[in-house]
Amino acid sequence: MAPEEICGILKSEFGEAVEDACLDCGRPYALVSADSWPKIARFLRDDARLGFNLLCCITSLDMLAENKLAAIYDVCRIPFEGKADLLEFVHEFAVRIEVDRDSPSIPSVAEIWPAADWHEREAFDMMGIVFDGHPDLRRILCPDDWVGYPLLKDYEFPVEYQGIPGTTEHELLSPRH
Amino acid sequence: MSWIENRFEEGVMVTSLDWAINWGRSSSVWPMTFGLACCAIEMMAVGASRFDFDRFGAGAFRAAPRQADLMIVAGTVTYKMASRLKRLYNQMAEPKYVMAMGACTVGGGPYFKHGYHVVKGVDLVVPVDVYVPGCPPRPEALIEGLIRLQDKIKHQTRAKKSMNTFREAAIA
Amino acid sequence: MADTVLESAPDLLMDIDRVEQGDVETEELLINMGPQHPATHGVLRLVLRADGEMVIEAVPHIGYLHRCAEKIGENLQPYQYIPYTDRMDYLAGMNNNQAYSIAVERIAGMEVPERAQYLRVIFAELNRIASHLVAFGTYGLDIGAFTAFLYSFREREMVLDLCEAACGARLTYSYITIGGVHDDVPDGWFDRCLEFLDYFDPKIDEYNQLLSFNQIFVKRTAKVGVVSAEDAIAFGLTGPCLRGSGVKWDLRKSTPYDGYEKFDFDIPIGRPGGTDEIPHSVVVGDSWCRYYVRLEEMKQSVNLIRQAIRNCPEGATLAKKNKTVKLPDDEVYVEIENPRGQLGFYIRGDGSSIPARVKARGPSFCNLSIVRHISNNCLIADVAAIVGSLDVVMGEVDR
Amino acid sequence: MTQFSTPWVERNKPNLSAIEKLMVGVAMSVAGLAAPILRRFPAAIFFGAVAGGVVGIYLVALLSEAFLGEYHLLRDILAVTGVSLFAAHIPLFAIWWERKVAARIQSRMGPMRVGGWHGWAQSMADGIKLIAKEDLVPAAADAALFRLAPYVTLIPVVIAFLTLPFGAHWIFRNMDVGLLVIVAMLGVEVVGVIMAGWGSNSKWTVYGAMREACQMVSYEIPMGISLLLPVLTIGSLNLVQIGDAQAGGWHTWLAFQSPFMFVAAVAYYITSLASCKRAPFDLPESESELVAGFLTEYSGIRWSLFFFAEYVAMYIVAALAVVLFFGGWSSPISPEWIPDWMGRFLFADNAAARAAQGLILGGPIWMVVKSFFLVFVQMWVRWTLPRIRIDQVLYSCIQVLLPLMLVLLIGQTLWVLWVPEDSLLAMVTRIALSSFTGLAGLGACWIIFKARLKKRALVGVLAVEQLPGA
Repeated sequence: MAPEEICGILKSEFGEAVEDACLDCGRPYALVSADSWPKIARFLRDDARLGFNLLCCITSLDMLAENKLAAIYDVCRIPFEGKADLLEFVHEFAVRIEVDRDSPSIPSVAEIWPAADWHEREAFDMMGIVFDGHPDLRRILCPDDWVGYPLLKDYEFPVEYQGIPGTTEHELLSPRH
Repeated sequence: MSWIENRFEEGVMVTSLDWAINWGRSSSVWPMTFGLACCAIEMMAVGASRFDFDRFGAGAFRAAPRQADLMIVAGTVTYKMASRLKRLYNQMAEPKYVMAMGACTVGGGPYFKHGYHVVKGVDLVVPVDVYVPGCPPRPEALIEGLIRLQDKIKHQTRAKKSMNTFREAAIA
Repeated sequence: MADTVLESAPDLLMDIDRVEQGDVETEELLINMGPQHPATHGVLRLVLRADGEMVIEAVPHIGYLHRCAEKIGENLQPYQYIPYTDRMDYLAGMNNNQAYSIAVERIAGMEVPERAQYLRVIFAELNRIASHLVAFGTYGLDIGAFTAFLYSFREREMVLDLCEAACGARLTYSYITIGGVHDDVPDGWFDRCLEFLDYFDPKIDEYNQLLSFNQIFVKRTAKVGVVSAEDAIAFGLTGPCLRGSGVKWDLRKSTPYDGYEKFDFDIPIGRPGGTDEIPHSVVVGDSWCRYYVRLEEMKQSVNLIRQAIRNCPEGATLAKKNKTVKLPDDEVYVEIENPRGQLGFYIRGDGSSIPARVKARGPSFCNLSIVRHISNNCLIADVAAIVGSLDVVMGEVDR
Repeated sequence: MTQFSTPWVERNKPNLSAIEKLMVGVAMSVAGLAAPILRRFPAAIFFGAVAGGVVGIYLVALLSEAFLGEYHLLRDILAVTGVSLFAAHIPLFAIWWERKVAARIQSRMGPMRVGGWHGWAQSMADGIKLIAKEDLVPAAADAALFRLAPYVTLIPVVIAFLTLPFGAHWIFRNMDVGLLVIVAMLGVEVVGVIMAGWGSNSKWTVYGAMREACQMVSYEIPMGISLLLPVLTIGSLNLVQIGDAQAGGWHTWLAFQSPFMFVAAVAYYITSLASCKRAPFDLPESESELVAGFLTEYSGIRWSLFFFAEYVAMYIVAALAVVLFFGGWSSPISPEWIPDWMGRFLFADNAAARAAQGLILGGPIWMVVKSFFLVFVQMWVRWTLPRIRIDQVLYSCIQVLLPLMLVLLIGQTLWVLWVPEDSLLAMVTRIALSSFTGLAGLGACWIIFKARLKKRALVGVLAVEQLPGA
């Protein structure tokens, strides 16, 4: 199924909630509002025409110039149990959600796709996006006492962590006066 | 240090004892299975058929730190791992040796500049005996590192050390 | 999952029922498995909640090898970033190079010469063999068969020799690069490769005799860690872990890249016990299936390399010798079939030569997330079997 | 001139009296003469000492038997010295051997450097290192249990040697309950393991100890029953009597006497693997699951004592299998097959003839060789098979082996009752089973021989030689 069709189905079903779409991008996506995202996600998974059963990836994006954070959900459909020819059912799509950089919060879809569990934790760890309703939203890669969200564009590197210096460059360790 | 270290006054002739113990220690350096990243694969290759660490008596990879003599830090040490690394080092029984394998453990390697979560050299965490550079080092380099370590062990002494012994070593 | 475990360890479950009736007072035990543990394949940490030998819950903790690959990606030019992709999934450097190169080629609109595509397929498949060999060997190690590990490394060294002849590196190749491959292969390399394939093909049957059909091995892995097809897709499992659950899904077939559509190969999937040579106690989606899919994939890879060598055309191997590539203000997400599953690269350009965002979707990251779900009510020894059968590489989980 | 002074301080010359000077001089000259030889020919000296010790013990034993028959104390001292020396050398040899066997199975070389020829001194280097290593007792451990456990493990297996015969007269105490003593001592060994696991106060070690306890209660019963079969056939618990009953050549070995005995021999071997914690039953120290099992917290000399115990126990269970099922110290050659011209010399009553008898008809050498062959099979199994899970160990021991052993016991009882030793059925069984085993052994030898010839084809050219240009 082509991205235009998928986007058409979403627009006809949810109307205003689908704010924008980019279909001639390198990767076609639909921009949806954060509030209606769980509904859309459930529709994407359960609808017979779409049936996106695999959540490939959640990419978090820092748009510093627009003061926004974005999360991009890549979904795709895997046919199984030999329902049809392999290539016929293949389609993939991306959904993009943009939130305010100061208070980033997106509803969690870990209930809908269990794969989202760790992806959302990673996005929280790296960018600080809070996923409401996530069962266990903790840091996943960095230690629990880590300061800051490393993949933000304005992140400052740590000078030391638990007594281990963050660099061995002489000038930075003992600045000249 | 273990129970036998520093039992003898300086000048007591312990060369034969030293020779025997150094021979034992250098001939049976048991590494700990402590693979962190890419270098761990090369460390496994060194233990495997073609390179065969066991030829040098160092093939008995021990999983428990208590029985290991050599900690080959094979791979990038991160801040999250650093405390565990230190703990494992403290759990090892004396005498213990550390080999920094690969560029990351020698000094941060390719992750030096932008790696906010990477320790810039394992010698910031535990003392290192032998550095083996490379990314990852070839198995031959690791074997060379082991032979260097064996040389180092062979020059240890059980007698109490003073500055003089260090001076002698420096001149020799 | 409980009923499948019931079949694998009936006696112990009966004991637990008795205990719950108040016969004996027991306490749960929290065990910290890892980050330094022989069965955790690097620096995975599992916190087990155990009742005696039974594991009630196994919670994976990751991040002990978080090497900031994504931060580095948005600070370096694409050509400079290629070596870092090697170090993500360090057992399959070629495939990682390929994924990133394809992503950059898509966003920058570059064409790859045909010979380069064939060489990419050859090296990607060689690396797949090398990676699956490590998976096979270390899985034997997890189950307690030491010798399989040595055999697999013996053959892996030969693959590494072939890669070394082409690019000079054993593990971190950076051979497949943006716009093709770095250099052409040396003279006589194809003959060497064919010689290796002739030697290697019968070795896979030897591995099967040694380990796959060993009764103890089958007893240890069959019906352990069963993942249904629905669960596998819901948790985002890909690669051999997904195919082990009986789903016929392979990006090389469904969305071919680098000319995979020109090759003729099968997708091995997990099959129930009793069919063909599969042992009777095996069910689709258990650890044994996931393991055996890898062995069958090695045969397919041998087949693919033979075809590629037969049909490889002459010509250029690199599109252009330009060391900077301008990335337009666009974004692209590319997934390819890595030995462990679908490795995805998201790249966003902003018109300069340095990408604004690089995101890698590690297949092991998703594969590992199912551990908590499938290692309930199994034995401690089964946790090692389950984690081993998922074949995670921590470099890619933590990136 | 000061800049030419040595940068180190001269050692003080000691002030010695004349007699002290003389003593130091003698000591220095002896050391000066001995040290170069010691360093240059360590292998020759070591093997010379071992060979000399063996020959010496053999000679003294012969002499003491001939001249000092009355003096039991002297004989006992000699025997204990010999047995403990032998027990001490088993691990020294077997650990090195195991590393070499493992290496050859895995197409490696194994230890090659230490001591020269094929790393023969590897275990000695390991031993010296382990003795000089820190003896670490964890702060949270139960120090008394922790320190005691290695000895509780080691001493019983050494005690088991006291009733283990090496030959009809080569036994320290020929007791009527010899078999029971050995089985009991092997059982006590387990207590040490459990003490070690509990005393270490670590979760992994407790798991190792509990697994050992589970394993012990499951394998000890089938093992005990399998030992009953030869006992009820011969009618004695005395190991010398059991061994002597099989001295009539290859076909008179107990394992070939009835189908029940043959199966019992195999079953005993399987349970003996479980008894000395060898793969595939090495659950108490399973490396991929429990780090190092009950040994996790041990370091240095105490850890090596556990290994001593393990390897000695390996030898003991193998030797027990040899005595009970595989002819003990007798060779496969029956005395009846010796031709007259040879028998005239062989059965003469002098020292040379007795030595020749020991070589041809049976003696301690045969016992040791056969036992080490079974130890070799244990190693072979270890480096081939994966590890069984704990519930499968319990299942196989209690639900498979135990009923099987009971059936075998009843079957053997009836066989002894109803089938006389010289009946046709007994003869046919004996010949069939012994020739089957013999042919299997010859076949294995043939495969090994062919494999050596076809090394390149089997392992592959690429594994044997490097590629051209590689």
